[in-house]
Amino acid sequence: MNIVYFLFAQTLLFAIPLMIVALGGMFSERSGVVNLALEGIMIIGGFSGIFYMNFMQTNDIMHGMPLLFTALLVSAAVGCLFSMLHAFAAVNLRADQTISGTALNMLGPALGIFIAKTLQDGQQNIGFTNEFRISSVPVLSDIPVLGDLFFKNFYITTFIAIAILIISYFFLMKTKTGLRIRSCGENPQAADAAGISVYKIRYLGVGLSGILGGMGGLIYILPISTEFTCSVDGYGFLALAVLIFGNWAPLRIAGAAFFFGITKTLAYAYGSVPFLAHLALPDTVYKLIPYVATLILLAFTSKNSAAPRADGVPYDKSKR
Amino acid sequence: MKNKSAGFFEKDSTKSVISSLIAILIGLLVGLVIILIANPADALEGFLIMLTGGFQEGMLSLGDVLAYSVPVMMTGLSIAFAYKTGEFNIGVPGQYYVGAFVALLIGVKATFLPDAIAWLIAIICGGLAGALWAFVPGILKAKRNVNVVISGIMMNYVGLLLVIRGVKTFIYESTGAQSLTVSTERAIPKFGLDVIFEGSSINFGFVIAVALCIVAWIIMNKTTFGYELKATGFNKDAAKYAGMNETKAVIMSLVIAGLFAGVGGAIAYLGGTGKAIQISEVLPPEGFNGIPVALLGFSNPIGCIFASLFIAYINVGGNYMQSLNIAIEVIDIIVAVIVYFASFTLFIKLMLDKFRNSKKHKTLAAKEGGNK
Amino acid sequence: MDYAIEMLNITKEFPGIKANDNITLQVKEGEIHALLGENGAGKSTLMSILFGLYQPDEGKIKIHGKEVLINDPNDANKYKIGMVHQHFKLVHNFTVLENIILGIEETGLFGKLKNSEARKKVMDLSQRYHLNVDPDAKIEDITVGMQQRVEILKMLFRDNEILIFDEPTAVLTPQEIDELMHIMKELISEGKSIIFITHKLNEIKAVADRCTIIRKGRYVDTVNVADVSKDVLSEKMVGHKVNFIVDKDEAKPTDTVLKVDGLTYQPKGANKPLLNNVSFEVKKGEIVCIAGIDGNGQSELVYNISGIEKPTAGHVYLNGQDITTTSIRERNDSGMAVIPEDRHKHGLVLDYSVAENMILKSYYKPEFEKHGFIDFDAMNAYSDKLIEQYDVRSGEGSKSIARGMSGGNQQKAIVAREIESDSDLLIAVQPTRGLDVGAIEFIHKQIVKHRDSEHAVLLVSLELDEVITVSDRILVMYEGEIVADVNPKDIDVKELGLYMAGSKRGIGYEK
Amino acid sequence: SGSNKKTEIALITDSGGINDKSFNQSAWEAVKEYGEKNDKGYKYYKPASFDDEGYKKQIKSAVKNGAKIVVLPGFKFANAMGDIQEDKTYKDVKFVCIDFTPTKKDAAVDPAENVYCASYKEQQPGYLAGYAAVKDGYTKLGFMGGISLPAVINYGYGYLQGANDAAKELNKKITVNYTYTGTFNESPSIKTQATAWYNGGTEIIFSCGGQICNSVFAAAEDTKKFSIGVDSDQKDDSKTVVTSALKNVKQTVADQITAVYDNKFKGGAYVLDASGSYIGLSSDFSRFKTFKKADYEAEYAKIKDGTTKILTHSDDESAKGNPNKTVKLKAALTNVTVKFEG
Ligand SMILES: Nc1ncnc2c1ncn2[C@@H]1O[C@H](COP(=O)(O)OP(=O)(O)OP(=O)(O)O)[C@@H](O)[C@H]1O
Ligand SMILES: Nc1ncnc2c1ncn2[C@@H]1O[C@H](COP(=O)(O)OP(=O)(O)OP(=O)(O)O)[C@@H](O)[C@H]1O
Ligand SMILES: [Mg+2]
Ligand SMILES: [Mg+2]
Repeated sequence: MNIVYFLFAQTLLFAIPLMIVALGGMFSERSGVVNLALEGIMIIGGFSGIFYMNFMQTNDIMHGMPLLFTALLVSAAVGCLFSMLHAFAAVNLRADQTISGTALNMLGPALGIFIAKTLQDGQQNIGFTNEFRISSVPVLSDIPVLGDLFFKNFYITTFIAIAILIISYFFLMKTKTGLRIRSCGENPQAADAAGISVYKIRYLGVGLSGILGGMGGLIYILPISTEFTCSVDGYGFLALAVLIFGNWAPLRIAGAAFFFGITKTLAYAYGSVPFLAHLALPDTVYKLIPYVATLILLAFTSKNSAAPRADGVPYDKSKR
Repeated sequence: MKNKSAGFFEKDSTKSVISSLIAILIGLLVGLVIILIANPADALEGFLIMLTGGFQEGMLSLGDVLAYSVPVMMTGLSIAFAYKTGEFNIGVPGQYYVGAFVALLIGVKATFLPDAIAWLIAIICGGLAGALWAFVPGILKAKRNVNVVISGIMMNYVGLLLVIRGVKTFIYESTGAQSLTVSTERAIPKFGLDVIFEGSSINFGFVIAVALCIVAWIIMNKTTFGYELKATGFNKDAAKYAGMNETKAVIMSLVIAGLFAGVGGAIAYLGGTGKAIQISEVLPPEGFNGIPVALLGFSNPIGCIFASLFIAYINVGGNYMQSLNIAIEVIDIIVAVIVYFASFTLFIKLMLDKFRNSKKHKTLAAKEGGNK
Repeated sequence: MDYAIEMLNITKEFPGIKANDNITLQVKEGEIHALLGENGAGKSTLMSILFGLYQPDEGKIKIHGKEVLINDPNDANKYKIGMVHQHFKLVHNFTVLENIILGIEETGLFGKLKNSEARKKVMDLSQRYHLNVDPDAKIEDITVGMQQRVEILKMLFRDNEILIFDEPTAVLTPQEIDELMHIMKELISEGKSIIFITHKLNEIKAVADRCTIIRKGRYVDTVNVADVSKDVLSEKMVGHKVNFIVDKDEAKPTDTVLKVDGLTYQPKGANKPLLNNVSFEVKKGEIVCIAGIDGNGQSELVYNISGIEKPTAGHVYLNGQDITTTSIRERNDSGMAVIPEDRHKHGLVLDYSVAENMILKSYYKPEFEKHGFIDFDAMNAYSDKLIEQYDVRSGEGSKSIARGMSGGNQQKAIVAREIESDSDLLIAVQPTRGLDVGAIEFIHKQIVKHRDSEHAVLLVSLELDEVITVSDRILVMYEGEIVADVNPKDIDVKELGLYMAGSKRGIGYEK
Repeated sequence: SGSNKKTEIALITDSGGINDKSFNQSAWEAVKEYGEKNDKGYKYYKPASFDDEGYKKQIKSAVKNGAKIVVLPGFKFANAMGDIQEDKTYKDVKFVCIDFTPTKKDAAVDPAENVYCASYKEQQPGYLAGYAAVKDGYTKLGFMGGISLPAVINYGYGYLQGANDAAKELNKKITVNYTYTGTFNESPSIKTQATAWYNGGTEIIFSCGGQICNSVFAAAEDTKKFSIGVDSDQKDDSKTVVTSALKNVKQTVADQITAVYDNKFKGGAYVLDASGSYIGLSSDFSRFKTFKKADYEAEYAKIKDGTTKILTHSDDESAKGNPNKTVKLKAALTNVTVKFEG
């Protein structure tokens, strides 16, 4: 049983940031703006959150949960601000969204490293102390099975992410604003004729991707390191893949993120799964599993992909 | 009203170039402002070094600019080529890397090949390896409708892991945990370029890269094959309806794009500069750096030549800027800003039109006023 | 006089064109006011201004005598103006109900949609006007006629008093048109006012009280419909007399060119065949028309003949050769030309120039290809010739990008390309859809000319007038089957409608 | 970065950068400390391309900018140094090479007199770490190397032999999980692998590869297990760090810079080991349960006088770092079972 808990916890490690960031991308793309910039947004979000954390910790101003929550807010705010660059280009100037997304992907790390180096005398890494892991919740952790799965040795960010998933689903599929976001991604002319401001909705969509992408950057780095090097190791692009894999729908995105998380976990923890360890294959084979499995799965599931119809198409009021 | 200069300024390509220049100008300005904020004392000197760095040491620096432009010229060309047919070839890093690996394998191990042609065969095989790598997303797209972005990302990691495995198995240099490197005898020859650009790392690969860009341009714009590819890129359904084989076009455009990326990898590692494939699980940055090149070059193969030269130029300049206290990441910021403003092309063109029209109106009004 | 709407001296300029030039439109309360004009005359533009989608450069709008500013559709809604757009404004993967409430949603806790009241209102309205819509059906699953009813419901749901119908009948069957007219009259009787745009003069005669005619963006006249004849209307519209009758001689069919034998087509996942054992022939020198209500298998029939889809059973022969499994390219090469139904999707590469589009199906032939390279001089010369011959109008001739041309001219370019390929068989699918009378006349002439020069023509059309005037033989399709083979001379529109609706089958086609 | 004075002390990084938690970082700390204390201009440079040509150009341009001392941390510079030292233009510049001696076309050559080359016997601190861990009661060990470089392999082999010798003394059987992560950067994957080990019973992991320690330490903290640091004393990076296997690059660089300014610099190839103060374990023994400083010193002495012999990478290069395929080593490990993942 222990191994199950362990694999579950590790799966979360990969799946949670991927899911949050992909959900962010979902809002942007469902509103009609392709967001290639997730990697850049994650980096700038992670950077600002860790930078803030570093400041608070080294100056002994704030610690623990309050620090974590405020840091998440900082990441979200900066991610949102950063994504506005993309929104402005994509919405107001009807720019090629691939280009402005790429620009942001370059700008994120460059800006982060530049600021870090300038302020820290050539040092680009920003350290932080991980004081956020909760080893067990009284009462709750005693619940059989669930207690071990969820309430021991976990990060509160896992629950935040699950809450975000539920809220995202509810927001996109059940609320008025969600309906409007979806209409702008499918048929902005129809939305416009219904009296909806396509521009505002798209700003909202991109802004949400900035908020979730920024938070995702921080959530990514917290459990796996003790410093931030202005890199998220391609997870922004993987999140993009998860978004496509998840067919732009919240629950399927969660499924895709978990699929990827599980295969990634098995690729690195095969040693503790007796069946896999027994195969005694070269580690490259295990490491290939997530990517090859995804490719194979995609080959069988892509026939009816549900990309939003107006995804990536600049909205021009005067175009019919 | 229709004089010659007006015609020139109305041409779409002219407007594109003007809007690119505006983007570059804005990028440089932003860069200057950032340096001024970060280090006012060194700012102007640093900025000047960056702008003139490509000539800092004369022909040597210039030769380096040309040499450094090659990998990104090829990865940029790869992205541009696929982009013209409607696909975003994000799988370039993987294609570049397998190309590099196969080329090195041949350069180092295929000793039965005479030195004089080993490099050429290695480049060709590197290109084919890249093509093979792009074939997978191509066929998955054509036959199973798999989004090229996601399959490209997956193939990048598959390529990376396999290349590392391959290096460890076949061409391992254990004291450095990297691949063996190609000896100078078997490296791409310089054919006198080292005399012109003394001391620089340039070799004949630069000529090959430029030639490939030109060939790509000709294929795109002059041949029936290019006509098919572009038609498919613009409108798959119409291409199919007109009897074109749109599946083949998608696969071919990606395969050719992969070939360019593979050749890029091959040239980069066959230069005899001691460049080796590292055993670290990080995708080669040249792959992603091709994206801005393609975008700055308007996905035009000839545009890629200039865009890659520009980026190489300010990177060389940026490297010299290290003598001052300015973090060289400012170069990346500048390039990012330029790419960002390059996305405004449409807007800048509209502005250009407006500006011209209002000038027209003004001159007209002035004339009428004069007549009264 | 009490006007519901007054649009006074409206001017609106688009880059390169004055779409509206000092147009005035006055609509009385409780009337159906027709708006007539050629393609591109500026009707849709004028209405979009009224609906708040565009802002006029000059002019003002009064509602019930009070001047108003309409900045966006929300304002229009405030003044109770509703619009059924020429190109429907529906979200394809939303339900009917979601489309109707979009923009004026009721919400409960946390912004959650509250649809129960809306659903009730929709059901009530649907019943009252006999619209028969299912609020939970997805738009992509319902017919075009049904989609239009959703658009009408959208207006009714918003309690609009001023209703704009922009070419609502272009996509409807005769029966559906009748129903629509009925609904419109009912709405008027409740005191609503309607602006009705159509190219079809008999529809105007049938329902409209008054009619405003515009031409090339300018106001021409407003008339009482009862006082003028169709001829006068059309003359005012195009500026000269129009000939509605297609001049053509008796057909003299000779050899069989196309033979369709037992064609059956059932795509994966469909629970019944979309084409069921279809057999017919088309001979040299005749125009055979496939008539039918939209969605009865006409598109699928063309896809199967032209090679886009592969049939489940049956055969297609061209000049006696079995081409059932050959590629599209081979079919073209062995003598098939197609004017596709959707000109933007299948007919043109909109980002190519006119010249490049002209060789879309022949670029690889020796005339245009030299050692793998395109002979641009030959291409341009050929294109210039066709442009001249078919009067394709565009800014820069062969060099113009197709996207920038008007629909009618895009269509002419396709017609030119396909007819000039000099293929034995020409398949023309709705070749005049949405075009004005002038353009229609021209295209019809070309098709007849093509027939007369020893070619076979298969025409697929939803327009009954076209079906009857152009064809030599009519095959009616209903639910994937041919249900009648009739001579246009022996039949009138009413009867054709019965075949099309499936309530009658022709001789030799009994069940 | 650095000061505004004329740059006399230059450091050139390889692709790792000055935050690599390894030789670049240690060397840079030495440069920086010296520069600040003695008011000398100092700076680090990042080459435009990471190949022999790129390194050479960067060395030249550093000298052009005024460098009198050039610090080159890492074996990547070997070929570049081989060419540079032949160039008489640079005969007045002093070079401090860490972890390598110059080569010409991959064949070793003697360093010139203006070139100081330090290499370390990493197997010795590795040995001490393994010995200490087992002596302290740990029976399930782990070794995570970054990339299978000779230096990393030597740490690992030493670690295994130290563990083995201690196990023999205690008459115990020990298991060691052993892998190279393939990168020097932190990542979720490494954390997962480390956590998997800890979960499978591993009690202590020797993290031997730059920034991968970020992930290994995070895993140790999560599972409340222990770790061993590398190169510099990492006890402040995580409470789980019991000790660190040291290779005092910082000290080396600092000594050589001082030597230059004191005119005592002397080129040549130097192998630094237990006989100097350049290798060992960290001086703080408080995180051990039972292992005492005295035990350590006894073991250290045995290494120093050569009683303890340690096999290294160069005893069987073809194994590419797989201890199970290294015949001699395999035979020597009587009390240790190595579970190799790779
Ligand atoms: N958004 C736009 N941008 C540029 N030109 C436009 C735009 N909308 C309409 N036009 C042009 O303005 C003119 C009037 O167009 P409009 O759609 O109002 O015509 P219409 O009378 O509705 O024609 P139809 O009968 O074909 O629907 C046409 O020439 C059209 O090409
Ligand atoms: N892709 C298409 N394929 C077939 N018919 C179309 C297509 N697009 C539009 N139409 C029909 O053509 C008619 C006019 O379309 P549109 O308003 O776009 O043309 P336009 O710009 O007014 O051109 P023109 O003035 O030459 O007719 C509409 O009634 C519509 O049903
Ligand atoms: Mg129109
Ligand atoms: Mg219209």
